[in-house]
Amino acid sequence: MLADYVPILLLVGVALGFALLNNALSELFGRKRKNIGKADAYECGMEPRGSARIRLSIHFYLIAVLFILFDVEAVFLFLWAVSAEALRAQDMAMLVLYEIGVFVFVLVLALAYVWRKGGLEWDR
Amino acid sequence: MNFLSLTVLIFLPLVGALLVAATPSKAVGLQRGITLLTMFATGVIGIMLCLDFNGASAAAQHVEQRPWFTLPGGIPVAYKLGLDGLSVLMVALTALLGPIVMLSTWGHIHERVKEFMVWLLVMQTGMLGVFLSLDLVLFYTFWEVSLVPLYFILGIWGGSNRLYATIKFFLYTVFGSLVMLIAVIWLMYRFGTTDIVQLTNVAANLPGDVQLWLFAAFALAFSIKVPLMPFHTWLADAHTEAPTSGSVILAGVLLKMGTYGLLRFCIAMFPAAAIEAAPLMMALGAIGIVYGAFLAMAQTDIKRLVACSSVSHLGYVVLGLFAMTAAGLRGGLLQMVNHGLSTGMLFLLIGMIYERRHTRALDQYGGIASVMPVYALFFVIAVLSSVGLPGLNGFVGEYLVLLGTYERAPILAAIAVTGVIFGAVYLLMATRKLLFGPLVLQANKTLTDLRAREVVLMLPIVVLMVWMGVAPNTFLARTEGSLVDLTQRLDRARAVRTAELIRENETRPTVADAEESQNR
Amino acid sequence: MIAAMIQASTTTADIMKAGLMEEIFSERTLQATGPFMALSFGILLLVLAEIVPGLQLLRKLIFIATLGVAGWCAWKTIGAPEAWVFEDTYVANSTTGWWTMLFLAATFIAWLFGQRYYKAESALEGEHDLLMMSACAGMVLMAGSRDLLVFFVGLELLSVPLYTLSAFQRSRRESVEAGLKYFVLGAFAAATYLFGSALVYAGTGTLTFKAINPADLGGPLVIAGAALIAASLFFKVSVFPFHMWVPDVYQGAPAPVTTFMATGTKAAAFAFLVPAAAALLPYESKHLAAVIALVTMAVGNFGALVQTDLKRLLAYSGVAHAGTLLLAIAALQGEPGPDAAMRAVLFYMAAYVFTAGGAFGLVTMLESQTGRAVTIDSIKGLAAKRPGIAAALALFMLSLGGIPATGGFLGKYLVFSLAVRSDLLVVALIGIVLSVVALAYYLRVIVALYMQPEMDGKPVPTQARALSGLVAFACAVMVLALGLVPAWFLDSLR
Amino acid sequence: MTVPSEHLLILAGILFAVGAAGFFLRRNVIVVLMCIELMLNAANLSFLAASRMHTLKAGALGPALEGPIFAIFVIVIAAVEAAVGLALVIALYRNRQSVNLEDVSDLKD
Repeated sequence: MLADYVPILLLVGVALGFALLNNALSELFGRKRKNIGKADAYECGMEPRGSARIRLSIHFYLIAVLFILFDVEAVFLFLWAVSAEALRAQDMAMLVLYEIGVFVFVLVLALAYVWRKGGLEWDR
Repeated sequence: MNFLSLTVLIFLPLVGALLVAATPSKAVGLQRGITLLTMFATGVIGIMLCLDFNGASAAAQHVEQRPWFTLPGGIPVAYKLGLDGLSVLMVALTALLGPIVMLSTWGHIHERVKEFMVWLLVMQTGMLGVFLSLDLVLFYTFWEVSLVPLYFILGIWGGSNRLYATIKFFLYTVFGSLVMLIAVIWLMYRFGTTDIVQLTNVAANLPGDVQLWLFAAFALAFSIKVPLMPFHTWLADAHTEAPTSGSVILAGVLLKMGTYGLLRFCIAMFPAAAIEAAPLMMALGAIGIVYGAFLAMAQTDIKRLVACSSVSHLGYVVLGLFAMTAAGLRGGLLQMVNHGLSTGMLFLLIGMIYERRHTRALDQYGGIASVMPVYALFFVIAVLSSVGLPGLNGFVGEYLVLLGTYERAPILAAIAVTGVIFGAVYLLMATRKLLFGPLVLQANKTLTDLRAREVVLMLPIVVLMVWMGVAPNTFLARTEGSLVDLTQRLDRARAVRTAELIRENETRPTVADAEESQNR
Repeated sequence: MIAAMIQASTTTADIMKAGLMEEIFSERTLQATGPFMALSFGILLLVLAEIVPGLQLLRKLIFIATLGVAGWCAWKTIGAPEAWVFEDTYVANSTTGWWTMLFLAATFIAWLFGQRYYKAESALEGEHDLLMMSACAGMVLMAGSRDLLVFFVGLELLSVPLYTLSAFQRSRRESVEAGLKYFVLGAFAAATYLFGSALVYAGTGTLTFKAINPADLGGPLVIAGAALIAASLFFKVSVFPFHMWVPDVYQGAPAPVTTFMATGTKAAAFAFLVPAAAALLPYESKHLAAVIALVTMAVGNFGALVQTDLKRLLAYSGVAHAGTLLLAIAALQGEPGPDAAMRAVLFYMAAYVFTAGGAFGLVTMLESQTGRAVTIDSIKGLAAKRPGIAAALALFMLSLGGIPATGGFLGKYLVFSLAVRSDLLVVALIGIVLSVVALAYYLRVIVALYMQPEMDGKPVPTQARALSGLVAFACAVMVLALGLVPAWFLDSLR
Repeated sequence: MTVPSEHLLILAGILFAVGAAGFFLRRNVIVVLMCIELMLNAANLSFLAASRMHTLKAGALGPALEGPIFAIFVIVIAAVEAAVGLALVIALYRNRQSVNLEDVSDLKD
């Protein structure tokens, strides 16, 4: 039973070993020249300026959260999608279409609400 | 509908309470007027109902029954009222004391009069309901509801230490009655009815140990209320802190609810268990008598003294009831009324003197008989009735109780007699300190004697005291039917019990049998 | 919309089922889901009211009308025969009808007391009403569900708005703290519930109570799952050891929300706890439940003894009441059976909703009038200035303490009679002793109201708010009605 | 090779335990929320595992779909809770400049 997992274990072992081995080898044989250019953070060639911890506008998070919400709601459409064929087989396609219609209508209403409340305006 | 009905009797005070509540809080006179009128009407109706009562029959009379609601499990709960030999005297007493208490409030209730009147009237409804309800749930409801008004009366118009006394009183009693509640529930679901009459008939057939448990549950609730010896501590506090009218209600009626419960439930419903427990209860009663007497002797506060004396007097009641002989039961019932009258009157008198001098310490008085002769007269009457002077009510009750006790347990009777003597001693000593001797204190020289109102409100009590002293049968006759019926039940239970004992003896192998088996 | 999802899910759940269309649009289904549908439409209308400028003015009207329609639908289910819909995942009968009525009442009470309560957030009252109504819809769904998934949807539909509502006063530190605490623990409870139901599903192969094969119940997966589900529900009804959040959240949350939580949430969770326990819990759990009930009562009562803040005191007393109700759950496994337990719990909660609702409501009013927390000290001598308020509060305290002639007494009576009948006599006795302890602190409140002089420098505004006073009066009437003439209610349950 | 469903259940249990442990041990609100998400996903995994188990069971008529459906609901709810939770965290940070649960202690006996 658990023996089935041995290949996975082997794979993990090989991967780890390979990575470690390469690092160790480069440590051993690689020649090391130290200078500032190597020491500081690498950012597409240009040297970084300013702190990495700048605060973003709250609207950024707001938009992000709204996106997640509406995005995830789409998952309910999958149920419909996967079973559309079978539903048509027993002529319930229309029924479920109505249901999805209701569902989408609710989402639209929610979107309208967000819009009305200015959740989508960027500069405010 | 019939105007002479128990429903009217019970709910008339409640209506009065609502009327009073509707009045503007400034109109003190109006409130007092309404209250007095209601109380008086209630009293009249109550007395008429009791006069109309036929004591020869054991059956409940003036019965009113309507379905109330049905509990899950299909158990009908009824609104059932009825008057019978066990309750008739109590109802009469309650109805009579109502207006008297009301009159007494003129002297000492001056602030928040409206609330007080409301609570007083609600109290009356609750107490009458307890004595008249023939349905277990209804009884329990009234039993608990009657706590609340007294809780407020003590807590608002009480003395300096009132909050402690109030909460102590409330928690003590509620604890008892909640334990009773469990027994009530058990009974209901065992027999599928809450009708007290039916339950009284069927519960007697329960096996002895079950009866004993139920008896214990009910007895706990009632002995806390009485209060019986180990539970008596709340009483003294409550009495000392309560306003006069509160004490009168407490001593006059509320404690009787306990003894009444002992009689109607513990004895009538579970006779076998009652016979089992009788020695214990009687012993507690006797101890209460003597212990209360000693407590009373130690008191310097006259009101506390009377409070302790009522512990002693209620000991007689319990003693008589649990003697469970014809004489004992009658004595017990009568003693309930006696205590209500005499102790109630004593509290009234103490209240009157307190209103004048604002102290209850005995050493603050002395010799006031010379300035307040009428007061002294009434006080002496009350004391004499309380110590059981022949010719007054106290004597009849105590005599019957002792007689009944003697048949069952001569020793306890002897102890109780010593209680009588002690009672005479401390009450008469108190009287002497209070009324007679030299009139030294300046404050006492200027005391004014009783006013007309105060005399009027005590006259009926005095009349009753004499009446019950010389012709107790007027009152005992009304209880006759029920008491005879009760004694028969008890005899039946005793017969069953002795039969069981005999059977046990037969089954137990004797020495001879053992030897035989060895020889074989 | 949730209903739409459920339909979607169930339709896909077993495609082989024919005639689904007829079933979904049948008279039965519409009647069964009526209250929930009405509330859902109400929610949509409220959203619409936020979008379309003019409709703002109609908001309160929409709210009341929706509650009214939902109540009417619920009323129609009360007399009607039991209706199981959506493959037995949702039921409508007299009991659920009454539960729905109760939730609507709780919502309405909290909403009325909430009027004119919010000052800084008055611009957001539309959202407030919206959230309250969705929470109410969630409760309705919870009460009717006989399926782990449907209940979960209802649970979240209730919880998520409540998280938001508890933190509604964004600028008040306490409010936000209460919201966060409630949210963190609530989310944890939800996760626990989910894992539990997953285990039950693994063990039985179904999420619907009716479809569970009793033979599967003994299995370790099912027992573990049932335990986890029970734990999460215990959190919702604030049973030991999941009660710590209650006092903090009740104290911190805006008073109207506290009113809502104290009455509605608990009721809804119990409405589902009874059938769930009947379906999942094994008989052996009886004594364990009884013990937990006792411990909860003890914790609640002794916790309340030392409180001075009235909200906290009521919160602890709510914990104690949850313990008492758990006695009914324990007795469920005994002789009386689930129906009797359901009736007792329903009656108890009915009395509790109006009692606690009224009490919290009055606290709400005093708080919003005086602008500071309501403590035992601050209500001293209230009887002299506001006799009506004081009388109502005293009545509610007596009812919470279970004094006869109030609904609280009859509820306690029913629960304890269940315990006695399913031979938990000792438990009942201990419970009795604990409820005496409870009386001690209820009396403290009455003492403060009637028997102690007003504290200096803490004036209580003398004029009551007409609306709040009216609602409090209505609650008091209901409490007395349930105590004195319960026939109409008890008979309709049979 | 096929992994037996029991193993998936065990894995889910471990994940749930890890999440719960983190919930009780960590003090940073964000981390706590992440732990809750972990627990939710553990529930999802066990739902799917269970549904697989019942589908592969002998004599099962059709696929057992309750599991996946429940999982989808859980995903949505997880998103909702994340949204509310983050909003609360922001509100918290606004009025006490900290997202550490130990600092959230105005309310206590």
